Amino acid sequence: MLNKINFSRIFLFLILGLFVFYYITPLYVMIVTSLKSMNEIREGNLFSLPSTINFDAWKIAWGGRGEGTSDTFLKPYFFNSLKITIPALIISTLLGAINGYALTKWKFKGANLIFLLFLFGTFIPYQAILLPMARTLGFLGISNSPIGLILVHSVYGLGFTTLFFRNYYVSISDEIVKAAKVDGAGFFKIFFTILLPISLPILVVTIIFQFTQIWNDFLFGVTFSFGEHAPIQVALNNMVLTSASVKYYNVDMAAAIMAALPTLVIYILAGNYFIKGLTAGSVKG
Amino acid sequence: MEWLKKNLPKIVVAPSFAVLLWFVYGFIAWTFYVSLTNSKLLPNYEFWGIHQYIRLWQMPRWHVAVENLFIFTILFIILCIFIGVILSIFLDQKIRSEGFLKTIYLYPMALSFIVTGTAWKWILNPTMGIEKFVNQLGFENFQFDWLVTPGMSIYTIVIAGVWQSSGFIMAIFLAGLRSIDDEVIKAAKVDGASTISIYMKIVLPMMRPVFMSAIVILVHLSIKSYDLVIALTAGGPGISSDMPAVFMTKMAFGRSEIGLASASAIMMFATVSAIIVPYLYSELRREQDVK
Amino acid sequence: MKMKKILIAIFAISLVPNISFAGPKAEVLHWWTSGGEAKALSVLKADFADKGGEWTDMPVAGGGGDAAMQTLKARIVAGDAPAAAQVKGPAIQEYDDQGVIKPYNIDAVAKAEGWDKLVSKQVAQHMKCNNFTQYCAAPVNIHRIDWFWANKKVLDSNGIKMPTSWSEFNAAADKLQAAGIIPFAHGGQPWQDATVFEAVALGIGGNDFYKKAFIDLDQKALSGSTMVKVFDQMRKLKSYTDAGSPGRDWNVATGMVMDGKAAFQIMGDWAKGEFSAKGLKPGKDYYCSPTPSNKGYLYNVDSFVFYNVKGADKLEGQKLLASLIMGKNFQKVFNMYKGSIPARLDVSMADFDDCAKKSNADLNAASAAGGLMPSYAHGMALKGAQSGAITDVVTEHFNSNMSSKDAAKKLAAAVKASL
Amino acid sequence: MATLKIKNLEKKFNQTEVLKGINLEINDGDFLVLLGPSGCGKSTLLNTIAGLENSDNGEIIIDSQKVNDMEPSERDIAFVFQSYALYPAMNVEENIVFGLKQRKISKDKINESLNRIVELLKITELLKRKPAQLSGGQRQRVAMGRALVRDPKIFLFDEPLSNLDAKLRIEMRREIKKLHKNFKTTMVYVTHDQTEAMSLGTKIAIMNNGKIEQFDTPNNIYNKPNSIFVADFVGSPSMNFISGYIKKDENVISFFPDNEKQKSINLNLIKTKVNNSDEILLGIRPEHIFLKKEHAVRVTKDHNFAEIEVNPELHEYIGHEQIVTFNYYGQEILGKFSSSINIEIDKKMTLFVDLNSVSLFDKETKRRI
Repeated sequence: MLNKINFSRIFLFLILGLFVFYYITPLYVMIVTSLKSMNEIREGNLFSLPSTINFDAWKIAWGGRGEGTSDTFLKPYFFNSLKITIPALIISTLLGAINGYALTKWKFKGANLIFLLFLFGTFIPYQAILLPMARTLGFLGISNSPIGLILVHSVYGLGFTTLFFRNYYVSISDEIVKAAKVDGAGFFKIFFTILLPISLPILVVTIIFQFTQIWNDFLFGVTFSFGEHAPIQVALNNMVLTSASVKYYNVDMAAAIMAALPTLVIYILAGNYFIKGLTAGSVKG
Repeated sequence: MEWLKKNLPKIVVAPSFAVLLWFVYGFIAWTFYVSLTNSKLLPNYEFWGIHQYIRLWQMPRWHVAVENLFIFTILFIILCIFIGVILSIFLDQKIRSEGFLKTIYLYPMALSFIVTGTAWKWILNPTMGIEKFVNQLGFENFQFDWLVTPGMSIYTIVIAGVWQSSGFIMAIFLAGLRSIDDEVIKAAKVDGASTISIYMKIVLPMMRPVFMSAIVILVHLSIKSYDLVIALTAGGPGISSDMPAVFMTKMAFGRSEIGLASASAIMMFATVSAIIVPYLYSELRREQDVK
Repeated sequence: MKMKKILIAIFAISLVPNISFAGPKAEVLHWWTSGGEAKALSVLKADFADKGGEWTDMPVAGGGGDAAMQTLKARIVAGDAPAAAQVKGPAIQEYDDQGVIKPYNIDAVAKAEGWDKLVSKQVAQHMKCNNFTQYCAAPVNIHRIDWFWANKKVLDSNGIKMPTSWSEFNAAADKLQAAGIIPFAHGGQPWQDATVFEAVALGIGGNDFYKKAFIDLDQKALSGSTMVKVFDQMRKLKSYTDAGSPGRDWNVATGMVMDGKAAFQIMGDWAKGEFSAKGLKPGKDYYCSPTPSNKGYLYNVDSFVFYNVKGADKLEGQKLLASLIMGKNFQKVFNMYKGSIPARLDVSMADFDDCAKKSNADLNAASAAGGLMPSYAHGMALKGAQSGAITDVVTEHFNSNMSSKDAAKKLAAAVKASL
Repeated sequence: MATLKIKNLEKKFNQTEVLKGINLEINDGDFLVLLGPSGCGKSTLLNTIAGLENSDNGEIIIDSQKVNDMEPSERDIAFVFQSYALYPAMNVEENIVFGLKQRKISKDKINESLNRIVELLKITELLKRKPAQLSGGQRQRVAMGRALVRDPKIFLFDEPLSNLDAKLRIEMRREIKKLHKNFKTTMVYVTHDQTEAMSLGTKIAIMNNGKIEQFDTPNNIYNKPNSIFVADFVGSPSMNFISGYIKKDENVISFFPDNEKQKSINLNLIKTKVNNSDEILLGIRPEHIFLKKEHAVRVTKDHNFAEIEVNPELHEYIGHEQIVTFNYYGQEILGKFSSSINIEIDKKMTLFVDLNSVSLFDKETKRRI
């Protein structure tokens, strides 16, 4: 009996360990490659540790080689992404919160249909709206500007944020709102003094989700922004694709880690919280 | 004033709703209309019937893209769910280092597909990556060049995609497992069921809604998969790893075939709708039943 | 109060770009990002700056211009065209058809400077819009596409001469392969596959065949037995490439030839820029010779097209840019870096290298013999939809086990569907 | 303190009618209990009175003022919810004074009211706590405090005790009763618990399926139920219904239970408007069934009782009482007796039924005859 338990325990840890290997390998390879020199990369193998830790690739990925226009590096695009991500995140989260509140706590005729349309909107393939969006941005005169991308991300984030807040507010007793109505509080008063103070969990989930979505976006970035206005994922892709007679894998990897760093840090800091919130909906649903 | 007070909730939702109607449904309608025109570089609003759809389905490249989408979607779903289920069940066995393991299984989700593609492109690189590593280990004849082999490159996209998304599926299943009423499992234990049969016959069947959610999320991810293909293979070698999402942008912005591109986008939209609409419908029904 | 001040400030800032007219302005979209190209372009940038212009660079790397074209079209669809973009061939007229070039801002410059006399008629045709009556683009150069580039050391040590027929090439390649050298350096990207394909088609099929297949889009030529032979040769070439070829950039392939890892590459004469950037000399370190054909010459004229833009500063920028591009100095310096020959006829070839001189001589000979052909692979012969359809099949064949017969059949069908 | 009048109130949710013409009228100081099974519309009626839901038709009049179009906060009511609905982010004190603050009442007055309530409910030590730190009973108290502090015209309670355990429920019930006794405020109280209804209400409205079945004093509701529904809903164990028919010849009115042709119950002394061969249900409350004839003779007025022969089948011991199930010609009858009496199971016996307290119902209309 004891043996049997031990055996299955060992098997369990073997499988779990194997997957640790699968998930961690790419990150490990990225990190060690980014710290090696090109010579070491050519001569050594994928997994070998760098002989000396060398941050040159990081410096080049961040600030370039100083070769002028043919030089691509991430620094300006990193800030572009921040400029786009933060406002879009705030706008879509606030609107989503108030939508979720209005749709659950002030049920009016058609509220369910409206929610359904929001929900369905989150599933559409973006290819179906790419061309008219390009036309619209051009028409508004905000194509190829951070404002354009802020608009795009706010609009297409709205479905998700509304969904999150709606699901959260559905679980909060309607009676609280009724009590506040009897007490004489109005629509906004109830939202700001009663519901918002208890929305921290879902706020965190929404903010992390939106940040990750917007930061990691490539399709909108590559379609609606060009050259110096591009967000970081587009810049990373350009950098990796840029023709040079030598491929600098160490610089590519350093750049990739840089582009992933903000979301990675957020994930490590608040990941568990985030997963809890995110999975709650799909498990219940 | 009274009117305003009464309609305030509607007024507050109205801007978002208007934005939604315009930017989602209006745009889809626009795209649908353009798919019925002979638009080239710029939209042209002269009605042309379903010619673009006929052209689309006559294009070998579109067939490649659709076939790849099927291969990718099916493998992606099966692998993600398989890994998700296995890992979640194993993690559910009161593992002491659960928190640590979860963090590792889940971090790829925080990475963009571009980063994922960049990393895997390097690892799967046939001259410098895994192949070289294994060769150096002494297996000189080892070959692993899927990335550059037509017909195989689509599977590298599966590998990278599964790597990025399976952790999240694991998390969904784990949350599902934890939400199952303990008493059912206790009852089964009292009845003398083994751990394996408890999971196979009782727990997993109870997680049907979780499976449904996971499948919908994964289908949705796979149809949208554009970034990963671009970063990993760019649809190559040749067009062998093309996918509808890549096809659409190539046609729209590479070939000046806006009409054709719109037709392909509408095909994607129709595919997603065919899966999502029944799902949402059943979800909504259930929600009302619960009430 | 404070809020109000801030608002005013924001408003003022948003107005700034409209008030300030600094001088000629141009936003230029191009894909010349690699060493030789970037150096060549910087000549133009410097000239532009000297004349008080403000140059906004929009380099879009990747895919031999595919990515740049994609970006450009996305901008045009958004109604936000740049002042000038690196566009060539029938695409220029295609843009004109969509009404994004009118009113032909640079035609006045061209007329004043007498461009009709400065470039050949064939080149001039490519630059004109409005039914080939008004200049809307400025030519930069003439590239020859059908070049063989080879490592001299590798060839010499294996006793191989530059091939003058395809069978000679095949024999040489077999020998090299046996010696453990990659015979054919190739970057497996669709446009590179197409580049090789058209060189082979011109060589094996001949001038008339090329014209019928890639200019007239004749169904018989596209599906006929000659085309099958062309595909056969493509299959052979594929067998001469290495495993890492798919997805590789062209200059990486060129690097393989330079390093002696590989022997041959088929690539336009911009490849020379890579050789010279490393300080290598034609005839001494490497060979350049046309791919075997009967006095054929596949050309590609790089040009900048000038879109309809608003604002005096931008219009000035376009005019200045057009004038500079056609300037004698720029045409010479740029092309010496780039590897091509000037589009302008009155530039002395004396300072150019042997490859360029040969290109220039061949150009005249081919022109006389009726072998001067626009490159389909580089968008000089066909509109995007048709050239794209051809490339789809070519690249699919090259990267699979498809038989040559099937490929020819598919080619004809794809072209038909794209019309 | 106010009167409340409801005239012909109707409400629909989508297609389903939830309130089908409700009419009610209570006086100042009345304690109205809305009693009924879940889904009968009692909570909807309460919400409509509060203005939390709109009616489609009819009038709600508080103190001779029609309030249909007024906001909840303008109706001068207070509402105590089933889940207490305390604001989670606020502490007890903030919860209690929130409504007063909304009404822009001066700080001094707010403090005065707060102190009064805090003393009354003895919750001084809870003031700085958040709702999550309170026990169920404490939350209930705070919820009451939040309602009381406003000193409204009408108090509305929506099953305020249903989330408490049995002991606490009885305690709080008495406190509410005391509050009503002291303040004499008009109250409307929704519950599905008949004991609560009986003990608290001065008036009870029994609701079923969107309609009021009976609106009366607790006494009448219990003793003179209008319908089978009311009779069945009130009382524990509920009233026995014996199915049978009337035989009326000459001056004798007899009730024959189903399956029995010989032995009948004489209903002569009850003045009823029954006709020959009417199909009826004879309703008897379990406590109106006696084991001994002397007992029946002593208790029933005019010796108006009937003897029935039954077979005891089951007895349930519930402490001070026992409930015995008898078989009466194939129909079940429950009787409630002191637990000190010994009844032998499966031994035929005679029971004595107080006919003054029986109710007759028309089988067809289910109404009282």
